Amino acid sequence: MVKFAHLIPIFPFLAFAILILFGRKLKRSSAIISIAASLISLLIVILTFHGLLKGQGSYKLFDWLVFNGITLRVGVIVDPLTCTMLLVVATIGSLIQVYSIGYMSDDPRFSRFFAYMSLFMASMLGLLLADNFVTLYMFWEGVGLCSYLLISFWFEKASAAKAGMKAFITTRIGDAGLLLGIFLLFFSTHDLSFSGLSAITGHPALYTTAALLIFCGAIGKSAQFPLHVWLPDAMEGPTPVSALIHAATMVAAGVYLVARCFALFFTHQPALVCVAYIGAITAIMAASIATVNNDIKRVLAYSTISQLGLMMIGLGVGGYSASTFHLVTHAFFKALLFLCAGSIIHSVHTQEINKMGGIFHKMKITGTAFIIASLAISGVPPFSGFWSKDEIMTEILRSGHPMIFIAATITNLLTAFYMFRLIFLVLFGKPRSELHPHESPKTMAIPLIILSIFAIFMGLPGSPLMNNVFQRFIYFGAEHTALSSNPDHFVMGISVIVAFLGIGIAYALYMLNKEILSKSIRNRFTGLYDLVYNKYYVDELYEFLFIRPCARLSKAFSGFDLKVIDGAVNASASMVVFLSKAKAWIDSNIVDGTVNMIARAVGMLSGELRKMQTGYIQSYLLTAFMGLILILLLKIIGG
Amino acid sequence: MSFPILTCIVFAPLAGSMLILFTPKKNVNLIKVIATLATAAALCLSVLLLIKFNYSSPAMQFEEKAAWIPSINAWYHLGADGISVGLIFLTTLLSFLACIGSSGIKIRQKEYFFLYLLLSTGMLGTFTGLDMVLFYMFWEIVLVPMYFLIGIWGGQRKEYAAIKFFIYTLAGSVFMLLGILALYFTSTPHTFDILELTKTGGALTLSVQILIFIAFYLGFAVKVPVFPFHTWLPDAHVEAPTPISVLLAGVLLKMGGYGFFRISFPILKDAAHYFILPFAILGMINIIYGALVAMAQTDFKKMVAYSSVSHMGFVMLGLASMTATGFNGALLEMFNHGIITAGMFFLVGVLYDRAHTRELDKFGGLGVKMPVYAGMLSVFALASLGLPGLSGFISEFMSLLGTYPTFKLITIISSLGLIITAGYFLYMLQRILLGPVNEKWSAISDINKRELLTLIPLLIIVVIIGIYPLSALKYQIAAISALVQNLGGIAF
Amino acid sequence: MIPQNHFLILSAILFAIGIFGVLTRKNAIGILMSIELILNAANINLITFNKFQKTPDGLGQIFALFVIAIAAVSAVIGLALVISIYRNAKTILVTKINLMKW
Amino acid sequence: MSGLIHLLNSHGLTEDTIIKATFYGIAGLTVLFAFFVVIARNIFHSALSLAVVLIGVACAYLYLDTEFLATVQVLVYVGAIMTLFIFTIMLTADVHKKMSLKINPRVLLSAYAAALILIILIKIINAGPWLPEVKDAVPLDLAQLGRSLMTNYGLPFEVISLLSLAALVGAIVIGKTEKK
Repeated sequence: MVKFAHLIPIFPFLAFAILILFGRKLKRSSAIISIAASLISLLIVILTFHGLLKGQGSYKLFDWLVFNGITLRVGVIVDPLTCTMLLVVATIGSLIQVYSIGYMSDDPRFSRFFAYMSLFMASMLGLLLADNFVTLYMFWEGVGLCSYLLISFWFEKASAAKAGMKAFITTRIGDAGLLLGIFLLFFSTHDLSFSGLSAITGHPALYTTAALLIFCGAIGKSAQFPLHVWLPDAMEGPTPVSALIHAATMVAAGVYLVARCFALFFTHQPALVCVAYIGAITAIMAASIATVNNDIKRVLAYSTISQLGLMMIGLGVGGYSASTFHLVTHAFFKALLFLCAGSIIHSVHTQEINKMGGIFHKMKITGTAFIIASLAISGVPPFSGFWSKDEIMTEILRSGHPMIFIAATITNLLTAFYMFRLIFLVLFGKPRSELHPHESPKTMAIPLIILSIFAIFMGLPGSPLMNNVFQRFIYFGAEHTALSSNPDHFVMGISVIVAFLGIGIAYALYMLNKEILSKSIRNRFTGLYDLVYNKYYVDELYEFLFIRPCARLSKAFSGFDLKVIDGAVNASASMVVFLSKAKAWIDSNIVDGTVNMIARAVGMLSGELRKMQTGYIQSYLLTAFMGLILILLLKIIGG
Repeated sequence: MSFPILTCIVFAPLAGSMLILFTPKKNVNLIKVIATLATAAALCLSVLLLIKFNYSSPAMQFEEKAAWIPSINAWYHLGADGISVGLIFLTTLLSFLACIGSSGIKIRQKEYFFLYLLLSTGMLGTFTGLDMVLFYMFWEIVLVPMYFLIGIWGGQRKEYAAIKFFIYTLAGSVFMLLGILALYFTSTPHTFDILELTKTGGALTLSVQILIFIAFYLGFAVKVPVFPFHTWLPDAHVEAPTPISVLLAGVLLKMGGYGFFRISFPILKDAAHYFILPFAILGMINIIYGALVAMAQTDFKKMVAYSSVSHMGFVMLGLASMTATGFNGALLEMFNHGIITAGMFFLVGVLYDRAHTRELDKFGGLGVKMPVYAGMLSVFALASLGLPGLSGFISEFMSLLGTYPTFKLITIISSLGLIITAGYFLYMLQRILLGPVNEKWSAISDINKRELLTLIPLLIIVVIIGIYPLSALKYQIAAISALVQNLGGIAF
Repeated sequence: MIPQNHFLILSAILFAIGIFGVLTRKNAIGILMSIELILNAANINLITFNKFQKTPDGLGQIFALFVIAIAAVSAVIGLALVISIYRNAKTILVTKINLMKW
Repeated sequence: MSGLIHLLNSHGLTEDTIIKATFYGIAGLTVLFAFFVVIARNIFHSALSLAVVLIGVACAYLYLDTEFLATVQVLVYVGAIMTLFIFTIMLTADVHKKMSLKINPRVLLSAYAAALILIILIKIINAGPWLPEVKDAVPLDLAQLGRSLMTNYGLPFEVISLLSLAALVGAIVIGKTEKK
């Protein structure tokens, strides 16, 4: 049944075409078309999954490009990694589209939104199925295009348009790196398909740079350290967009790319280590910023960046199956988080968490879903997040990178802290401004429920309870026999302690003292500690060791992040604009100038010559005569 | 060939122009009908040409040879091979679409359409002519009508632009004439025929070849606009009426590139090898310089003009690679750029007809008022910034890929150009379509049927080549590999 | 006898005066007269060479005859022109006649 | 003529010096009047002085033993051409208006040029090693002149006649007043 795999991206693409051409007329039913298309592709994915279990593999389709001697046969790749990713993308995609019926119901360009959503589904599925770099790059940019279109969907808002452009250009910078990596690979191996990657041998320096360049593409797309500035701004788009694109699928494409080329990375250790360290830096930085941020969607955005950092760490330390497992679980509970945030924003119409509070008892379903998802992401045992994070932590420990292990633990702690900070500030406590939350309509509630079920049980396949069937399904190189031995209780213990510690701190800070209502968290943050300090002498050491440096660190980081990197980006933009203005000036003055100057010179010269023509015949005769004399003189002198 | 298809293609527009001369000036519709019929005839014939063209053989096909000026051994020799068949189709298609597009011309239609058809004959002749004298004659024929078309129906500074265009190109073609004569006298049986010269061209000493190459280079470089000679392009574009700037950008720029493919590279092999580094550097400058200056422009049409300079930089880059991929990329880039820029200029024309201004900052939020126009503009803008899945990406990708092994650093810098291109196109899109609606244009009407008719065929071609590039590549692969073998370049 | 050089000097002087006349006279007729002067200077030369040098069957004289004929013709045409200019432009001062000047 | 010569001889002047004296006198006169042609303020005076110059030249021809030419000169030049000149002067220039000859830079320059030419010519004349003078050149008699004119130089003769006819017709056409 694998033979129909190439149909998967075609159905959403058809839906896109229909919606674009006849969007206006369809109005409400456009949602049905796009959801139907994604459901059909989900069905085909399940069939291909079934086919894969029976052992069918990837296959070639047709010649696409010919380079005189090297014909690039385009094909479809069907292997455990792609199928799981297909499953994740298809299910989350369909659920979010159902959700966005409710969310986008009052939007004038309803059909245009679903058109872009199905285009995104098509390119994302296409990206996963591509079996060579060129088609992957094509869908890669297609996905970038859709994120641009959807971020700046409400393009009346100037900030949305700017954010969209920023996203496209920053990812485009990463893509330029990817393109160069593809050139380097093609130049040395004359073969662009992924299957050829494992056969690469010889001159390691060249292939390490190729791997790093490809990772550069991943950095751009998955918003890792240097190129992560666009993701928080991408929250300008509608929340289902953030949920689907900027939480579950597209940002994971970077991790998928690194996983897909893992053969290349694995044989060149320096590239892998670099991946790990970049992941670590991103994780720590993003998590610390999240603790301070006051916009619910930006907190989730930073948390996505830090979780992606975690996945990169997993890949970096060689935990191929661990990071893919975390990728899958993260996709589910992060999408759930965003959708809950969406329904909260939909009902209270604000994103500032300081204005929220005490929403739980009015929005029961969203509340519980939000709590489940937070438990999952913080790594509390029964939930999926715990198992996948635990896998990564074991991999880190096994690979022997103490520094990274500490960073990962701190990240997990911070994750737990800011997630529950959100819960306590948003759901519980007293409402801080006059808002009248109401439960979201059914179309938004049902996807929440389904996703929370996933969030709870998605962890099991990878856990020892079902003897790591996930790891056996997706593995790299030799099957991980070591895994089946007793699970590493030490690591499990640490992650549980860390999770509860985070929750405790959040609880201590936000639930116990009731007066922290009006002022914003940041400036009161320090004031709060004096208050807490008086009550818990025990906390003094703890606060000194951890909270204040962390607050300062996060303030420094967010400051750094805003001024330096954003500043650099804007500075380069204005420098480029200045450069181009200078060039335009040069162009019009120097190059054009010389041409006009020559014309003026000729005009001036002829002006002078004109005076010779006095109009008197005699003066002409005279000049002629002088010429005669001159010749005679020359003749005589010349002898 | 029993039926002289090439002569018919070349001289169909000319026949139309003769007919127009006889029609009275008053009934403008008859003139328009004749013009459209003439260009349509040329288009159908060129489609027939594409169908009957067997793309496996690199040799010249549909050859037609007749004695023309026996005394100097100049023959009336037409032919089409992999290199020129695509460009012939491009010319006929754009002439047909621009002819429909030029129904907006209000004054002196009779002269307009007469000159227009003369222009398209000149262009077709240049791509099919295989005899130097014939090639040069058609090359000059193109100049005169273009000068008048810009000079009479142009914008404010039309005279300045027309004169500048005319003198720039004429100066270039004078050097080209020197080159042609040099070739004529150095070839043993004193021939003008390009095919013979390709065989005997290699025999010349390197220094002679270099001189002739430079002479030809000056002629073609002005047309391609390579960096120092490009200042005529923005003025000519800004002042030319829309359908004319479509032809100007769509076809005239390709004549320069075609010249390199047909004359400079095959005949003067050693000189070509000698000059690949300057070619690559100039190509790179073109890309980066064009992109940067385009970003600074506030006039929509000037921006698109500079973007043409930047895209033609890829053609130069592809030529410098001396590899089959690079050549294929360069040739396909010429075809794709022709289609995409033609579309862009039509869109500029649509906006100009409604708003009578081309200042980008004056627009804003048109996405709401003109949804179909917004869709079209975004597709063409994305195609020209090289979004994969549309035709712009394929040719740029192949040019860069072809040049990578020989000039690593230059390719890297040129691929940075991709980012700047993305930058200024999106910045343009943002200024026109996105952001708050500028109330000045609240009553603006969306794109109408006729304008849409000119854009749909271009859109279809852009998407087809983007998704399945082999459809366009298969025509030129045989001819390009023959050229590369001939040049002794790297085959991959 | 009078040596040949003296005749030549006489013609040279006449020639120089003729040139000066052509270059400075404002009146068209003045110029024509100076031209006659120059032609006569040339004639003197012809005749002196005819006498002092060995010239086959009086070639110098014949030539001088022709020169006189030509001079007559040129004078006729010149004066006719001057009259028509006078009729149109009411002046024959060369400085005023500059219709042809660009 | 011979009586006059005897008279002069008696005063110790040999025939030769007399001829020389008269020649130089006449040459001086011609040069003087030539100057006068050029710088006369009244065009009529310059016309008359031109007549005198022409007669002077005719005498010079006599000294060169070409009587026929002298007579032709006097007849054609002085008779025909001078009368033409005077007619045109009468027709066009109003004789009484004194024409000012102001010394402007151009006049000076042309004077300088003429003087320069004179010096150069004289230098050439004196420097030139002319062919040996033929002392006893037999003066060409008229019949022989006529015969050579008709035979060897028939063609130029015909051309000249044609030319003068054309000039005749041309002058009439130019001179004709258009019928308004």
